[in-house]
Amino acid sequence: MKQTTDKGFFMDEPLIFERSSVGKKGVEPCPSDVPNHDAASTIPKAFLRDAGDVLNGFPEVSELDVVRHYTRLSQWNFGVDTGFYPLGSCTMKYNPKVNEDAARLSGFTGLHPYQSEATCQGALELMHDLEAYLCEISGMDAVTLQPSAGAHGELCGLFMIAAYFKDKGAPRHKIIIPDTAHGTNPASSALAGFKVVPIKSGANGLLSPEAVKAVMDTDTAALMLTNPNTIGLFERDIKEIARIVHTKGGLIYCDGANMNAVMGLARLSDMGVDCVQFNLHKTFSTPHGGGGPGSGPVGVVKKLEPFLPVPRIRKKGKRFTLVNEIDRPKSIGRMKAFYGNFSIMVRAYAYIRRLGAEGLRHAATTAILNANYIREALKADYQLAYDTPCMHEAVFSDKFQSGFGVSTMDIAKRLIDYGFHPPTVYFPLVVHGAIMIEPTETESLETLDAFISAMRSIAAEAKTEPELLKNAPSNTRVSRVDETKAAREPVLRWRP
Amino acid sequence: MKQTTDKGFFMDEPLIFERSSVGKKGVEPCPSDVPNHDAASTIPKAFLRDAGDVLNGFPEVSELDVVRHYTRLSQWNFGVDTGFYPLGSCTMKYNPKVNEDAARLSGFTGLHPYQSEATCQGALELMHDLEAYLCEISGMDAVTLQPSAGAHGELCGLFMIAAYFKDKGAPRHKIIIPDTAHGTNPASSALAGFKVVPIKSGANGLLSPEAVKAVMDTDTAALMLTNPNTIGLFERDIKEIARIVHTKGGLIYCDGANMNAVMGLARLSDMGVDCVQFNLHKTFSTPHGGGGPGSGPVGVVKKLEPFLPVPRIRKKGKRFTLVNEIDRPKSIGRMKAFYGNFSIMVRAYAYIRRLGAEGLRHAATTAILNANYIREALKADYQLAYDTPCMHEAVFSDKFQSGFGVSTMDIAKRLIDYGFHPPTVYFPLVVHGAIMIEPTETESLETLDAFISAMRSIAAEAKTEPELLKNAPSNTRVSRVDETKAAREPVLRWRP
Amino acid sequence: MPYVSLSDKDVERILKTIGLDSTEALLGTLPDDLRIKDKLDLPDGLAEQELMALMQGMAAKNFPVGRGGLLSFLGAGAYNHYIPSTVAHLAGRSEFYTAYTPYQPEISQGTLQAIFEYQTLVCQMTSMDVANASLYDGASATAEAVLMARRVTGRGRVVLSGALHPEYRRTIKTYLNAASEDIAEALFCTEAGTTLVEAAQAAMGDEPACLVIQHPNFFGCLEDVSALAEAVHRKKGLLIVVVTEPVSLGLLKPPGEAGCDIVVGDNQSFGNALNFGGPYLGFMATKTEFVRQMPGRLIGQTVDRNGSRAFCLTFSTREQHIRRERATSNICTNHGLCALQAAIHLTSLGLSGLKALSEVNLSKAHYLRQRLLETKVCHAAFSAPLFNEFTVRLDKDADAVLKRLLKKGILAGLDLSRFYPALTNHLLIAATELNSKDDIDRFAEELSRA
Amino acid sequence: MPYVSLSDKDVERILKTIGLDSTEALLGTLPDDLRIKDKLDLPDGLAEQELMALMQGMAAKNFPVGRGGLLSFLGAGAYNHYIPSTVAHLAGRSEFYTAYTPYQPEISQGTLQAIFEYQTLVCQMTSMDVANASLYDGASATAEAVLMARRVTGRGRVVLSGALHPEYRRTIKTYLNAASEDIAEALFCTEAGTTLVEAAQAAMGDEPACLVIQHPNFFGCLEDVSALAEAVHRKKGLLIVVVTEPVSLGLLKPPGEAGCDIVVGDNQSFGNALNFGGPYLGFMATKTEFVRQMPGRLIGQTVDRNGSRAFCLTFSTREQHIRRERATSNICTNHGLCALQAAIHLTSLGLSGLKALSEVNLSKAHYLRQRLLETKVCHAAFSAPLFNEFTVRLDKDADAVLKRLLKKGILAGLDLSRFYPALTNHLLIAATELNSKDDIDRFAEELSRA
Ligand SMILES: Cc1ncc(COP(=O)(O)O)c(C=O)c1O
Ligand SMILES: Cc1ncc(COP(=O)(O)O)c(C=O)c1O
Repeated sequence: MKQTTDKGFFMDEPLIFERSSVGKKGVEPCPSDVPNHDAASTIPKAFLRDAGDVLNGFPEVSELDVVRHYTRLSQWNFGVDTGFYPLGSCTMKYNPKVNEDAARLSGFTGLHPYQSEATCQGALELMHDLEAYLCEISGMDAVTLQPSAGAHGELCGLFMIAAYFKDKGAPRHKIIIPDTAHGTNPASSALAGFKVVPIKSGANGLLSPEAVKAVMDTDTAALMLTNPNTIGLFERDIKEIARIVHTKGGLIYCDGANMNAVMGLARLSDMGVDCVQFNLHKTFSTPHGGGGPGSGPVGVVKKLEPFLPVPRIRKKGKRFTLVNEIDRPKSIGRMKAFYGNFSIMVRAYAYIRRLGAEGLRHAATTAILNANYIREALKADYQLAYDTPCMHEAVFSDKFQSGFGVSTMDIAKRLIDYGFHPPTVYFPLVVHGAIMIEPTETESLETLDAFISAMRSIAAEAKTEPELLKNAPSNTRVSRVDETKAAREPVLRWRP
Repeated sequence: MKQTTDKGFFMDEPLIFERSSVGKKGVEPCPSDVPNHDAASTIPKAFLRDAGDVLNGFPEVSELDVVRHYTRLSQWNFGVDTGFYPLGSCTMKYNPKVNEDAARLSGFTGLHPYQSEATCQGALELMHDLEAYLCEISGMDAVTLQPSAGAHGELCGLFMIAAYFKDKGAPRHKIIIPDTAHGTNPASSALAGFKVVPIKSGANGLLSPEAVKAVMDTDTAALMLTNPNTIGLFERDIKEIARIVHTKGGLIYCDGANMNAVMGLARLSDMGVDCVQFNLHKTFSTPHGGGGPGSGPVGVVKKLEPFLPVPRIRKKGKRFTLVNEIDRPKSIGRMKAFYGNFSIMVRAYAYIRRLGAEGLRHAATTAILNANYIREALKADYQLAYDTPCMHEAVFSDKFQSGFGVSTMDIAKRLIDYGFHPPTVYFPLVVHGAIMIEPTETESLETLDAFISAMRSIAAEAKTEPELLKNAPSNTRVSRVDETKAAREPVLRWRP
Repeated sequence: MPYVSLSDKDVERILKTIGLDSTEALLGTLPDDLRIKDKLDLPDGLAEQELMALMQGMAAKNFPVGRGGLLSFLGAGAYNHYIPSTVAHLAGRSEFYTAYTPYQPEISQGTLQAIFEYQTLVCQMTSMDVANASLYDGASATAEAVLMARRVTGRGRVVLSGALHPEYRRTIKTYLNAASEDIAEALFCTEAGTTLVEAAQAAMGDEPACLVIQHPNFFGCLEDVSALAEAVHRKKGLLIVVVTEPVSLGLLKPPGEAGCDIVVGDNQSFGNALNFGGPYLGFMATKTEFVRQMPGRLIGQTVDRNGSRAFCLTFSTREQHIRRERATSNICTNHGLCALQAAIHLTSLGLSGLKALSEVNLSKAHYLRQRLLETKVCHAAFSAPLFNEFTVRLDKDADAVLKRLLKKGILAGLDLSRFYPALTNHLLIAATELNSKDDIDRFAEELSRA
Repeated sequence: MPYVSLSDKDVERILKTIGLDSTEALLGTLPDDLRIKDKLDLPDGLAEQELMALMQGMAAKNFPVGRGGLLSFLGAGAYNHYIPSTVAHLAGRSEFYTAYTPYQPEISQGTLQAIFEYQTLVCQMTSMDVANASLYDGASATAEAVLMARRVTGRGRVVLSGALHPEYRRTIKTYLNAASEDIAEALFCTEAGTTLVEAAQAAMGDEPACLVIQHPNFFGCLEDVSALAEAVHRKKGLLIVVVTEPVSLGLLKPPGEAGCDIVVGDNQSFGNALNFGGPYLGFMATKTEFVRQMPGRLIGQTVDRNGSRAFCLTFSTREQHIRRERATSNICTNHGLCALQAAIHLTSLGLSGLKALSEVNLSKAHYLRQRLLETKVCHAAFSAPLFNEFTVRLDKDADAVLKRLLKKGILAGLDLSRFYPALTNHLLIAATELNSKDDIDRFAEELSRA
């Protein structure tokens, strides 16, 4: 079975503001059943909008206008439900529908964050148990669910690490980060007040104990690595590296974005990791929402536990309760208001309960299986970045193709013509024209085969018909988008 | 604003059976928590499937396979949410989302039809009140909600009419039906055991009292008409016609499919109608579901009331209860098991409550307004079937175009290229190459204008580039479909 | 006004185009004496928020089956099965549910392919050659099958098993009343609970159009389909098998392999909630030779102008819009979305899932039956084998028992005296995968106390 | 195993291709001493049906706000508004929610156009030049705004109004802790309930980076934004206005017209359910001149190769994936779907709907306040004008009153002593369009009895 795309028509659709017409009404709110309060009677005129103010062109459209607008827009989008989405590092696995149903239960959606604990025991229990599951999966001693995304989790972890050294009376100022790291790693480190010390990965794509040893010192708070790393390789020497860092009193922060490859197979605690964030919107199957919301819980070993953000959830007998800063004097405080992205936690909780230990292990194993299948099948046509079996993703370079004047971007765009979302491109930075393919465990062999066949065709086209690639995509609603113009002549909003 | 379509790609997708691969599993049911019962221990082997029976190629696919399959299929479809759907006689108005939410409340979906009355008072109240609203709207004395669709309602009404005459001891055998009638009218009449007596509408598209008088006799059970009729015209002489029929002891059946044009403006009872079916999936905004389910309640005047199907809902004090055949000896019995398409009733009920009397009237008025706008705007380019102001739909013929070798079908298919669902075509049969346009009240003026502009362009193309029409649609996933081959070489199922 | 997309300005522009100065003038086409002078007497319109509160209030007056609601052991033609989450998500895609019947195949390939697949799934489960797109429900589908059998055989006499769902029988009688009431009933064996072959034979007379049986029958008993097929075939009539619980088809020999000519029934069990009795999903499958006498929509495979595979409605010369009073049926709008939902449920289950589901239902019903019989408060009413439904005879007053159990939140079954006056204190009881062992044990315990 | 699409046969074929004979061999890349020898200690996996029952059970242990649940007058940064049905139906389209951040614009125009429109809606409501795609929530957005103000001004001192949401203040402190804790607090006037201009001025010192105020503030009081703007502008610092209840923007003068430099806040009120505190919708809008210091994703309009309008992520040189440790923020995944939901809610309301909603909220809160004050059990705590939230002082013990009202199913408000020890027996109380007159009257009655 070959995956192809067919011609089809998309409905054209203007901006909602261009659909607007004076006096049209949509879903009007419920009329008031209490006496009307005249704003001007209690609020100074200067605090109020001018009468007749039309909010700068705020839309006036009908309910059907709205429905058609967003229905049509949605059809211009490609999601996991549309097709294969091998976006490396993003773990675009199937987002189970049952999790969506669970998250929409009114017993969850209708909870106010400040309602009394007695009235939200189910929610607290769910959070408490989810923390416990993440501890079990990672081997960490404690978990906070507060951060909103992976980067937020990194920041939270780094704040704790800073606080830990400050608390010891010996603040440290540096974080070692390998050159393969995701951009959020150095950015989070800087935001947390650290100086970033870059370190090169070896020719085999791995971090060497020697390289770490060479830069590790007593002003270094932590080494921040990703395992499996962003090349899809397991850091074999992680235990030794951790020993080196620990010897100098430093800590190991692991970017847990790639946890999908190890859950149920290996525990971060055994590797010497002290702090890790989980990306629930990757490993634990919650959808990405076209750019969030995600959730980035952080796991820590015992010595970092006092620094976790507040509130903490405690089980006292059969009751669940929230512990605040008064009882947690070393806490870094808060990463945000309230308790984190609860509805994302519901989905992750549901996922873990559906799979159980065996299911998680099986998912990780299958993710590795699928990635190695792609790696093997494509290595004749695309240059492997590193010639070792991979974990959950396979990284290629554009070396075989660049000679034909064809770039990684061209390959990526051409894949769209074949009906596939492109892989992650140009990341990690250490690989020339990187093509990072993460198939995940939820894809069928038929899909993998169709993707492989498309990639092979594209490799052939690169030689014989490079124009096909350069003009790609050719069957989408818009052709290649001019991103330079967007930055040079910024239009960041509609204006009347 | 001009409505256009854009190029876009659809994902190709085989039959689900072609996606199947041995051993793949989808959503496995919940494992049993009771002792396994070996079928062969109580059921004769001859009653059981053979071991290893694979049900003739029954699919074996994963959950993600299923999700992608139907997601992709859906994208090949055009619905009201996609765009303008001026399918005459079908009243393709906006299907409010809130009605879908209401119909999905577990307090409705979870009711078993045989649970005791005390446990489903809300459902019975809703049905009781919906009957009352439909009575009020139509002026009928009683309504049954049992029939599943318009045609089912017609049949139910005709059964009652037959029973009525039988009960009087003077069975009648004929039904008069105008030539403009929908196909279900004669088909239902035949199914109910009647002989159909066709009658011609006049040159003005209307039924004349004289024509009715000429065929009406004492063996005629009823005249079955549609008002507004299928040409979109109001039968001005309906009162006189009813008088003629009633004088001979006959009844008036009104096909209520076009009720959208008169709700809140005129009552069928005042016109002399004795029996009418409502198409909740047209007038009362419930979605069509790509071919149902609908709901076809039937309203009757007092003399037909004893014949309504059972059960009937009665309010006794504050309780609602079901009355069965024992207490309704003249009932025709049942049109189906249970009580009708309840979840469709929920939607219609919600619609009526949302709009109220004023909203219904406003909807009808706006539907007429929109239809007349289209009628006026297109009459220079397409020949009006009848030159009188219309009600909710405007009917044109292909006379202006047929000279260019272009058919109504070509015009219809070309509209697809412009992003519109075609109108109803070749119905009513009395109009040559009929093009029947029903815009409904929910469309915006911008949409009507875009449609008008497309129709005008097509009229121009018909003269100058008829090939454009004949080759249309040109931008859909499949080009014009060979319906003749489908009938000549029938393939009605997939086979392994 | 809700759902109307014109502003006042738009209305003005339209009126100007038409050449009228008010909407009142527009309504001039309506004879004045027919106009409603005042407003309809209906409750005032509601804002969406108010409407939703109203609807939640109406729903809250009910006690639905399921978590937090009633524990149900009711079946009798409406089964409480778990619907996979995929069904609502996918059938809830608006391109599917806001479309009309797929008259324009070029922009309806989604519905068309899905229903073509559904037709195939029905054929696969029943082992028949061809299935239609859908009919309203099991009862009306059975009535249509009887009419079809009359057309095929050119005969009038119709024999209905007494163990066919009483509301199905009532529906058939209503449908036939207008034409010819040549209907006879074949008694069931009060010991076995199944249709008596001899009784059926006797009722058929010499020239039966068809014999209609239900399998599993209304009492939950499995019929000897082959034996009954032989009996009616000997007289050149057709055998119509009605399946109200199609989950059984994962386990039972398909009707097509047991000599059946037309299989009809209700596929509500797949993908369609209880919904207080509707919409459900009438289905019909038959042999190729009878297809032109079949009622309802049929989707066929064909090609487009480029030779690509495509689907469209076909055999419409059978239908009302072409054939008018000579059509095989008057059906137009059918139950397409219900069929889509069933298809999604079935494909989500897949081969192994369907079989497993069938087995779980069998096991649950047998466990339930055993537990109930152990209470000694009730006794097996019939001896025939069963699938997921069965009949018991109570020593006590059925009505009182049902009421007492309802107080405990249990819908204990259907009092059969409602339809069979002779079967006093008989309950028809079903179990599905949604009845847990704990639920069943609780039922048994409460019954023993009732 | 759930969600995995390979059959055993498929696994075999893959292994063969890779040249391995077992999946165990495949795991050889993992050092042996790091492998988990036995299974994780987690509950066993569940069938979908079991999972759904479990989740319903967990949900049923809560007492949510709404019909059949609790009657809530809680606000304090999380507001209970009616979400139009369009929101879930449209944002629930899987092409939206199963997509990643729109890195590939050619197949992400849906998300891109929708968020571009959302950015515009935020600008329109706030009267600012430019808004970003989203941030996590109001608190972290405020922290980001403070960091941004420091970058823009090159200064350190940050002054927070004491009437800024305490959890927002705590978040800012956490964010600044690592860098520099040069934070001061500006007291609020205990009589008016608003930020004291003089206190703010004093706290600023000579070179403030910014003054952060909330409007309406945490006590529900309206601040004199222009006066505070003037005060901070006089010292060449920036004014950051935090809006936690953006429904107020339908009625109140937009911050952009009152001299604000950066508006941040939470748009949860639009299209996002309470959800026990998240995900909510951090937003940020500012002036064109500051855009390059702004954190977060920005969607820009551009053209494709054929010159057609198209949208894409832009100004990414501000971001972590390009700029790494020199990025304006570390944010990557943001709250895109929440922004989509807000946009659908806002466009569904439209201009007249937003204004009407704002007015209804104002009226409800004033009616509620009047009814409560009439009970004489509580008194107005502050004199400043309010929008839909206000503070009262109880004559009785707040905790006891809250508990007694909870027994009646009423969440009466937030006990402010939780955050302000001095404000003993003060309750922060909100009303929205979801609190009916009857609800309000019942609250007042129960309060008078409590
Ligand atoms: C390796 C890695 N680390 C960190 C992140 C950041 O996670 P988030 O986008 O949830 O903030 C990502 C996500 O793209 C990632 O791939
Ligand atoms: C005028 C008219 N009458 C009757 C019907 C039949 O209604 P249904 O399709 O609901 O059976 C229709 C529907 O197409 C119609 O347009």
